[in-house]
Amino acid sequence: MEVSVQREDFDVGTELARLTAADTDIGAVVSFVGLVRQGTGEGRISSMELEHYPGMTERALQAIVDEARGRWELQGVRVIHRVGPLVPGERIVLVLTASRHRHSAFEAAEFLMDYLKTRAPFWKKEQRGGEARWVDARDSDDSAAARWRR
Amino acid sequence: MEVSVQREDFDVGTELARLTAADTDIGAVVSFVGLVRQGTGEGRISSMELEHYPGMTERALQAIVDEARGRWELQGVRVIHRVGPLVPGERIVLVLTASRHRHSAFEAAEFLMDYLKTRAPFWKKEQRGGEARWVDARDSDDSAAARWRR
Amino acid sequence: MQVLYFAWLRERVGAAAEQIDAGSARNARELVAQLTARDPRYAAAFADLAAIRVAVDQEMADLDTPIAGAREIAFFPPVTGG
Amino acid sequence: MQVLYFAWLRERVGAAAEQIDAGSARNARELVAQLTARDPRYAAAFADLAAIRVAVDQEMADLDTPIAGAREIAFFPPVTGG
Repeated sequence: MEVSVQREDFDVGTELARLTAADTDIGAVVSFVGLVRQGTGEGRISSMELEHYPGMTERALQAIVDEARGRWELQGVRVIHRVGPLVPGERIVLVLTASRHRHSAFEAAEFLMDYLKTRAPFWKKEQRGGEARWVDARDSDDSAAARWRR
Repeated sequence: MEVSVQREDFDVGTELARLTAADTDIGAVVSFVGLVRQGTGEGRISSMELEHYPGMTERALQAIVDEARGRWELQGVRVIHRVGPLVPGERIVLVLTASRHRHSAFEAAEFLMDYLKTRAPFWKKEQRGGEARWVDARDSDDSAAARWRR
Repeated sequence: MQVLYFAWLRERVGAAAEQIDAGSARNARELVAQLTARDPRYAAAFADLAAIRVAVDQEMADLDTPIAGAREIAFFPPVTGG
Repeated sequence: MQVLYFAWLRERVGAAAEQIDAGSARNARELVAQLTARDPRYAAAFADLAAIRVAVDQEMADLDTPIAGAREIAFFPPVTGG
């Protein structure tokens, strides 16, 4: 199983051990963990809600993983994205890439995150004080994803 | 404590939780884990021994961490490098970087690994069949580190 | 066909999903035109078409992608996961 | 001063550390010359100077770094950690 969308938290150590257990030709594992940032001052958030498109989300994440596997020689890939209510400091997303050499693992992990940010159907709604606000998409995420176009 | 040189294994989940516990303004954590590769056929290794230069190793690793902190805005950094005997599949090294945004965390982690590979006094001796051989330094590691020169 | 709405589009339309007869609409843009003519809730939700993304049968598409034979059309704002 | 050897240099010299009077040696290169004149073990260990790295008082240095006042000189092959 390469892709999971779930409400529960994940443990990076457990996922890493699982990914590397069967293969002693893995030399490098890169992980990315995204967390809920609290922000500061007026912008401080108290909680957020992650909405997604069940069915399409899993398909979109798997398509992104398949694209990464076509571009880099990877011994293993794992993507977990949480949905539902989350508070500052909580983990949102995990990307793990395993390869023989470190550069492929680093590039593939960054690619997966850039594509996930712009292609996987998730939406964040933040609670600030008593007010709820849908998070706007960021241009910097679009340009990060555009780097990989070819 | 940012830098450890130790014989014992480490747990990435524990280290990550420790690094992010005190700060709810961290949005991104990147980890790199290096593992002992078994290799294939004639080149198959049965074990390796990691030698280091006690005292200088910790200083060199801390200097690399300080350099990374000067180049990127990092909320946290952690480096653990194991020494002593290791078998294929075992973890050798952990680098963790925490920052507000993902690109800094990715870049800093890759920088730390490139510098660690070329500047920290560790030496690997591999056992293949009955034969022991000191691992040669790789030109590709030198050119990876040279990318960051400025 | 099944039409789905997510995030603030869902809130403005006031429904997460509904069964709609697409009638003569050949693409998502024409479907939107039908909906906005039907009820002011849709007109409010689809006021800024540049802010709307479309998926046809769970694949990213655009407003001009043909929808003939499609079973599921989804409308949503640009994604903000990760 | 304390002189340290690591990895295959340690094996060829046959010692991990030794107390050495650097005498008139102004830098690591001159110290190596003194050692190789003293015993064939050093000549074997230091045969290929391009393969030797040097640290002076636990800082990366090179063969021409002055060693006056240094307490600890280390010789080793290029590093292979990570």
